[in-house]
Amino acid sequence: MTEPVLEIKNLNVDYGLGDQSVHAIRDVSLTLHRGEVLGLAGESGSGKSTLAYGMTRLLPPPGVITGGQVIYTPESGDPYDVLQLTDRQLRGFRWSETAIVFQGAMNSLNPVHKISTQLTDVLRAHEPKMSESSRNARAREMLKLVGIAADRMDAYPHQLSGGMRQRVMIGMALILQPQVVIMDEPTTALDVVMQRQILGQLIELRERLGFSVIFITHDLSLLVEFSNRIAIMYGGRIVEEAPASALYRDSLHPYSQGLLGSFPALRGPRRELTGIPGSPPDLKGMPSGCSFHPRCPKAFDPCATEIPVLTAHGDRSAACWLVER
Amino acid sequence: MTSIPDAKAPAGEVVLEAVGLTKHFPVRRRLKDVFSRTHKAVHAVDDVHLTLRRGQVVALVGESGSGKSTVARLLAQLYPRTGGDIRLHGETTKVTSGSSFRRYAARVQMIFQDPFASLNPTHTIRYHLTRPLKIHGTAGDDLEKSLHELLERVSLTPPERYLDKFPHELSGGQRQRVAIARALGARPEALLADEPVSMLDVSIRLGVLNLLRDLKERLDLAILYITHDIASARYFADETMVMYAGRMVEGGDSETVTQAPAHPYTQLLIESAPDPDRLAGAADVADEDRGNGEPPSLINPPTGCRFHPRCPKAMARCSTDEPVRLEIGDVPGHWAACWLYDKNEVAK
Amino acid sequence: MSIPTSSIEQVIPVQGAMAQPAKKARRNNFRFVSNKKAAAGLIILGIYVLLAIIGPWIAPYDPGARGDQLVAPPSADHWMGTTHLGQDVWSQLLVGTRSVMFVGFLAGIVATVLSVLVGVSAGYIGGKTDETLSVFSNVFLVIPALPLIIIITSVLENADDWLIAMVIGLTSWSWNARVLRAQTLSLRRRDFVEASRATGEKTWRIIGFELLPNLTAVIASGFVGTVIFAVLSEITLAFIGVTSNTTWNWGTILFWAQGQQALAQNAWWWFVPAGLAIALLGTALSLINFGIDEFVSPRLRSAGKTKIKTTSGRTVRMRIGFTPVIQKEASRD
Amino acid sequence: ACGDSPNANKNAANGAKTDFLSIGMPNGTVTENNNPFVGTSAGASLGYKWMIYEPLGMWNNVKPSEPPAPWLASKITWSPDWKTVDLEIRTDATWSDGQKLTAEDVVFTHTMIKNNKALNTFAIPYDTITADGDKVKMTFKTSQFTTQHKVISQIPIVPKHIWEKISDPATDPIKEPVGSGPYTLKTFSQQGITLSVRESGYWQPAPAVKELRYTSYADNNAQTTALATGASEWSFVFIPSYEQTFISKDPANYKMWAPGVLGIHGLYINTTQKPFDDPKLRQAMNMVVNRADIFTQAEAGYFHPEIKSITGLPEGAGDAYIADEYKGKTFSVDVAGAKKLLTDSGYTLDGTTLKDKSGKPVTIKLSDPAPWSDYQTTLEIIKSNFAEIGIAATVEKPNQNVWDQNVQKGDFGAVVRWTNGGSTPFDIYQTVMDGDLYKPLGELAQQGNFGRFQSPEATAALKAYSGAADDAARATALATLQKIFVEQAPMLPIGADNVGGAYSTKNWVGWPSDADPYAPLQPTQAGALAVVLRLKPANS
Amino acid sequence: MKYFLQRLAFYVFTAWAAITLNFFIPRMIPGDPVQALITKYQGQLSSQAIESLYVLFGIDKDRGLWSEYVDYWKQLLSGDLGLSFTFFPTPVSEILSDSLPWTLTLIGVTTVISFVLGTGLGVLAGWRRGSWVDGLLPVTTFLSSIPYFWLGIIAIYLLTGPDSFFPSSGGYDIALEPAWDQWFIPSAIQHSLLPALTILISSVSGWILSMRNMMVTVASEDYITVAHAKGLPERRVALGYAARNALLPNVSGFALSLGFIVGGTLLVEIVFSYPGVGFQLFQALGAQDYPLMQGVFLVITISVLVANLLADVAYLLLDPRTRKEG
Ligand SMILES: Nc1ncnc2c1ncn2[C@@H]1O[C@H](COP(=O)(O)OP(=O)(O)OP(=O)(O)O)[C@@H](O)[C@H]1O
Ligand SMILES: Nc1ncnc2c1ncn2[C@@H]1O[C@H](COP(=O)(O)OP(=O)(O)OP(=O)(O)O)[C@@H](O)[C@H]1O
Ligand SMILES: [Mg+2]
Ligand SMILES: [Mg+2]
Repeated sequence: MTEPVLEIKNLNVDYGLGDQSVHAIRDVSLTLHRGEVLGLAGESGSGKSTLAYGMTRLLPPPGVITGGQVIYTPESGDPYDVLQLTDRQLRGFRWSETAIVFQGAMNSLNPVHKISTQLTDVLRAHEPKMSESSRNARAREMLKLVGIAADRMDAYPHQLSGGMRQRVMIGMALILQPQVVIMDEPTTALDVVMQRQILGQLIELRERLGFSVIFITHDLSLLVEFSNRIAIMYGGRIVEEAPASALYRDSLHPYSQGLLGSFPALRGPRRELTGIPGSPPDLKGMPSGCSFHPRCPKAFDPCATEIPVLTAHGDRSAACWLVER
Repeated sequence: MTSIPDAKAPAGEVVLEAVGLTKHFPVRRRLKDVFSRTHKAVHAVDDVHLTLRRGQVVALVGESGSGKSTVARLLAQLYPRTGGDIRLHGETTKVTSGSSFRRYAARVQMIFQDPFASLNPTHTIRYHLTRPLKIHGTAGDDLEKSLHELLERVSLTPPERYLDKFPHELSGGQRQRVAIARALGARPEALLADEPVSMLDVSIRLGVLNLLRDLKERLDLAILYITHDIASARYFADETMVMYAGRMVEGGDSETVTQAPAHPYTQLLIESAPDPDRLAGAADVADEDRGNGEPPSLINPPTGCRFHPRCPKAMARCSTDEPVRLEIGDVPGHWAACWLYDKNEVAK
Repeated sequence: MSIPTSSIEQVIPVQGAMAQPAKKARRNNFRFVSNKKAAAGLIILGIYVLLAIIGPWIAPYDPGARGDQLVAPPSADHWMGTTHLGQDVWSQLLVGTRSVMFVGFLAGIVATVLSVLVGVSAGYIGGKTDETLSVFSNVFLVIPALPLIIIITSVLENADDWLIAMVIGLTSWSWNARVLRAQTLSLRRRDFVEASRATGEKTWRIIGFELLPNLTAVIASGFVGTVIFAVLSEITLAFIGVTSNTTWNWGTILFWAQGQQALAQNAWWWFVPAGLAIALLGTALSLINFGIDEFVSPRLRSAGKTKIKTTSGRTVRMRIGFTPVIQKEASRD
Repeated sequence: ACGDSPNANKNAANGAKTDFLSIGMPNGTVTENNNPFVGTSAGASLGYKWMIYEPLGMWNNVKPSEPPAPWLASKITWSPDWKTVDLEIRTDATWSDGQKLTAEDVVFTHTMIKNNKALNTFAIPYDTITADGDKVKMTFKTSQFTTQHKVISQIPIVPKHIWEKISDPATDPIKEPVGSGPYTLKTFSQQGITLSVRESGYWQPAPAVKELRYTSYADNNAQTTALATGASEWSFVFIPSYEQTFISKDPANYKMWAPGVLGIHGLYINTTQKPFDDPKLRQAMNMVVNRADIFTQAEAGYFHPEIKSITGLPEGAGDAYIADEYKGKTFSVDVAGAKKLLTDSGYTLDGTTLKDKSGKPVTIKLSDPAPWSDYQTTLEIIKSNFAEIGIAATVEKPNQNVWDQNVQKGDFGAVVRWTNGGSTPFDIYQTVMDGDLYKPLGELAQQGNFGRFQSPEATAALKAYSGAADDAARATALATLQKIFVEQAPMLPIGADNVGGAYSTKNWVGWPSDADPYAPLQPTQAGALAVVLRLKPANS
Repeated sequence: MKYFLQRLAFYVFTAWAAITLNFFIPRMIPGDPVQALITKYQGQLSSQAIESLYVLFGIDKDRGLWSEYVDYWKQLLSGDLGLSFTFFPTPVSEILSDSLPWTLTLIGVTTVISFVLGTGLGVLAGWRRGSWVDGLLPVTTFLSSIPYFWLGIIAIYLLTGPDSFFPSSGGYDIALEPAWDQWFIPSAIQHSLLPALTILISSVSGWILSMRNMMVTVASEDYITVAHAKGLPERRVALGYAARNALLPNVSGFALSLGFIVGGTLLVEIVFSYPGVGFQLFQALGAQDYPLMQGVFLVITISVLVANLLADVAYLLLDPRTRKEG
């Protein structure tokens, strides 16, 4: 495995403080290696987005990071904790080291500015010495990279289709050649056809440019196909982490198994769909012990009382008492 | 050249039938259009044939904007149709409002995509369920009993726990169950489910789909299941129809359509679906040329086959002649609207 | 008169912030009252309403009765001093409350009913009806209301409170109608309306039972806005002497005070209280509207909290784009 | 407006010589119109037309019985029947464009008015107008005894050589007025008009005030403020508590003088309404009206000088006309007397309610437009006065048009309103009692007799007065009128019109006063010219 | 463009409606201008003048409504608004052209300042919640609830006086003549300060509030988070992204509240005796001067319409989405 580029250590995120607060991310540790695609899956509300925003300090109020470290190792230079950066440093860090592609491209683009403006904006902020013409040239280059004709430079977001907008966002994310690209459900709003096109393009670009990707979705089958490693989240914790193929073939955590069993497969023999009984937990009234135990078909004694810790088993790890056995 | 107007009827009585159903939404005329004669329209649905049978699920699959919801709303008679026919038990029906509409609604009910939006936030579950019961004839002492029955039927037990709650107090899956219960309250014969699970979480989708299947079996309902997830159609529907840009392009037994797609569009759709068995990185983006395929404009739809601008196998005639339904040899009832399967072409 | 602030904000919920709130509407019913601003506004308004009812009975003097002390400053006998005729200003204020509240509320009701009729039917029925009604209300919207009201009232023979309230109500519904139309349009597209139609509900029932309950906040906010406008208009009309009403209201007090150049005589007690009474009433109504706005738009509500205290007593300021980081002494497990 | 700052002499108060006088009126905005015959012109509404154009004779409203002093006419002789007047026009007057003023100009002016109904605002029944050298002879169809001051002193004389070229003298704005007066128009703006003194050619010694600055203030408040700050040195405006809001700001210099004239304000009672058709009731009402209260509380202690004489004639101006019978008889509040009078004539006082002969409670509606706050206050006072004899009054404030209409139609209970004014008591009594002006209820009585008072005796006496050939006949007619007015009380007189003003002696002295009432002190009166000519710098 | 044409058609229609309304209003008013003039002078003008005034004003009561309406349009189209009665025989158009610039400048400048200032403060308040601007909110709410005229009168009482910098009334120093010179302009500005200030005080809070609320709403949009994620300077995010978008609904709000503003300034003009159209309307009302009344109402309405049109154009320019083809 290559060296880590981003290490999340014991990250905790709350929404609000005091009695009303919700503990959305609980002690999450996760390592992203250089050049890999790390998938992050889980049901709605499991904290995937919160984690993604949290590590870049982009959580909207009343989100508060209540502990942990996010160690970033630049391509050359010493590692540093992103959470300790001053505002100024943080602004410099953003986009040039880590870029984010959000779920809704329509909402991610400012409706009143041309896409060229929004592309060159970044360059103006991060590379102030760059000349106007070279900024434009670079923006045009990025558009070409994601397969959009340069003559769409002066279009406004509403003049582009959903797929094109999403591609503009990807192009924008890569414009500063960041080390890490975080993608929060970048394709859920799109058609399967479009989804495949865009993801295919992204993977190809990753191979060319060598950045790492954190890929968030709740579509596990998509992740299995596109990522190197997968982390499964449940109730604000990582419950399992493993290489994609290993997870697909033989997941350790019952939750992962349930998730995999919820997807009807298009190809191959018709499998029995198991699904997961019950409904996702409420963060305000988290069950004691393993938060999955009320829904877990394999729950047993310790599950209800003791919180399982994520422990490594070779190149994979899981937080489940079953596995501890 | 064999053209079959209808798939061969499998077992089950026909409940609802769409024949050549067409819907064009007029485009708002602009000032400069005042002098031109042409009336522009969105060709949302064109010449759709569909048969719902008792105890069967028909899936309608297609990308966003292909006209799936419009078909459902037309069938529910929420929109007046531009052309074609809707037959309920073989009888042509055209209702817009009043008691005839209510009689129709008692037999054909619809479930909406978004369980968050389809329940009125200001009313309790009790109100939501009482209304169809009252409108469609259950009143008096039976009411409470019927309410309980409804909730039990959708597995919201015990009913008392749910009756006086407001929609926001329920989870997504529970809400969709309430929506289903409301539709059942009218004791319909046909249920039109417009993407009933696409807004739900993966882990609870299955529950709702299983419920629908269960209802189909127990109440002998005819169900139209609209989805953009072709994989779920394979698992859930007996028959699958694929729509593209307002037209049906392929139909047949679900397993056949998903495993041996005939129409290039269906093939593309299935190829694009995530496949965990493909390995990471190995995902090759084979058909770059297919890449920029954007769905066509429905105001000026492409001539001939509407898919031809994106079709890798397009032939000259595809851009001029509108394809008709052609039977595919493999399985009975499997058809595609594609010139590739015209005997003359095959012969070539 | 001032721009009814609330009416400008009404634009906001239309932008779609409405989508969420409705979801939570019920749960927060009590939250509305527990909203500090709304509660303060309601309390003040309650006092005014009370005074409107009992004012004439508890007034120590007949507001028109002449007394011996002319233009006397506040004293034990006359809490707010007297006028040039020795009338008791405090009594005038008390008695005047009723007329102000009456006109404000009646005009508010008239305008609200009209705006609901026009706005909701335009939004729901659509088509030609919508276009006609929209143009109609837009015309009313663009024609400046106050000059129009002034001109119309000056035409009227004997404008009593009823008539004034009607004139104000009939000329000031258009803004709310517009807002309601936009809201109705967005609601109409929501599935629950379609769903109830599919269930077989009648049109009037859909409007009355499906749409209106979801519009209550907007209607209430429009009502409050119109009340503010009506109160200010009524007072303005009385002040500039356009209306001929014989009943006392705060505008009448100001009219007399101004006619007698109260301030030039340093008789501030004659001029100031009525103005403050208006301002306070306006503030109360505005506060209620803030409450409604925050109730309707959860973003605004959470926007209230900008600083939070940690357990260790440190305050942390919320900032968009820079999530605060609080490193706990001992990390949790 | 280049060159020196127009403000240069603003600081004159600090010791330097002041050469201008600021005159203000609370008339709102004005438009550029200097036509002396149009009442709506700026010249008329602010009064500066009299500084530019002069009358034939100068009449002192404060002493109406005195004949007009010679002005452009050096001699004015009326025939005994008051149907002919012989004028001698002075020969030393010139127009401000240098041309001589002649008798032709006088004939031209009056002929123009005679031939132009729109200009004949006094409805003067001209017959012939001829000139003979410096002499002018005018004859009239009726006796001009009661209107002589209008002919002589209210009609400005305009230059023929300019006006004969004007196509419509009634609507021409006369942007560059040429007159015989001591001032010429210097600048005009919406808010302020400046007149500067003529370099030469004025037939009298040039006035000391070099410049007159007229300002039209938006309303009474603004005018009062201007007076208080000294921005305005002379004005005619209603100032509530003038002692406090005006005089006290500079007691040494700020003065107020408000002499009454022959024109009054009073409560017109609708004599067609029962039981107010009963003179006894009206008399009783007359006895309880507290005129002193009204004077101090409603009229700020000066604006409408209190009417003391029961004949309704103002103090000072009216003194000369009071019949012997009523000399010294003044109003006094007499509630007991009124009650007695009422009970004697068949009314009953039931607790606090007066019941008429048929046993119905007596109630009355008082009304006046809302914006007239002094009238409103008056009504409030009257209301409480009436309450003392058991009459329940309500005060209504219809808007002005409605009120106007109703008063003319006779659709009212009682209103405070004015009478016409003039050089004799005739105008007062005519407005109230003239049977010739009587109109049935519902028809518009535009000129007077709003209360529908019907007394053939009074009508005859009015005719006799205006047409009388000698003073004795006039005295008899007047005595009759006064008797009817007093005994029948068709209108309850309250206050007189005043032709006074507020002024400041800080820069200019020589104003008329009680001690020397040489002219009215109202800037819009023709007499204002006489005042300006008498002013002298204060520090000289 | 289509949008623009549509709006234009609407404005034409509204103008027609307003003008027609305008035509009918005075016809419902009882009484006549001659009597009103007599009444205005309360005895200073003898009632003998009535006859001559009728002749002078040329009042002719017996004409068909329709032919009057047609004539009215003919007159209007030739720019003739008739002659004022109070200022007879000055044409109404002349009075309006004298007073309109004052109103336009006072309302125009203060409205724009109020809008800009309020919007600016609103941006601050919405962006930096909890800053000092938030403290301003309750105060401005209270101030905006005060009737304009009351505030104006109190301001006159407290701030003007013999030695005060602020004049209590008028549009310029009365010793001056209107001209574009070094004395008149400063004087006009000096005279407009207090009226402007009261308008500002009572109207600014509306803008602050609506802008603040819009900012709060917009600040949670995804594109704002993206802008932050892009590491753009805060100013750029706040202004170029958040404020720019939050401004849009405010611009249309701005247009629509112009009518209210005009109503309000009318009173300020009355209180400060400002020589604008509002004051003229007030005078015309008192004097039954219906040609003038009609003229003023017409001018006010048309100006509001034009301002609305301008705001529409501004919206068109600011929001690319409305510029969509066709
Ligand atoms: N502003 C907020 N205030 C309180 N709780 C919040 C807030 N935002 C998110 N949460 C809670 O934090 C939890 C994690 O939310 P998050 O958005 O990270 O989930 P997610 O995994 O991204 O879900 P999805 O798949 O729906 O995007 C959820 O339970 C949510 O309810
Ligand atoms: N009321 C309407 N007026 C005009 N056009 C409409 C209307 N409703 C739908 N359309 C158009 O008809 C086409 C089909 O829409 P429809 O909603 O049926 O698609 P869909 O397949 O249900 O899409 P999705 O998967 O996004 O729900 C679309 O192009 C849409 O824009
Ligand atoms: Mg998420
Ligand atoms: Mg759909």
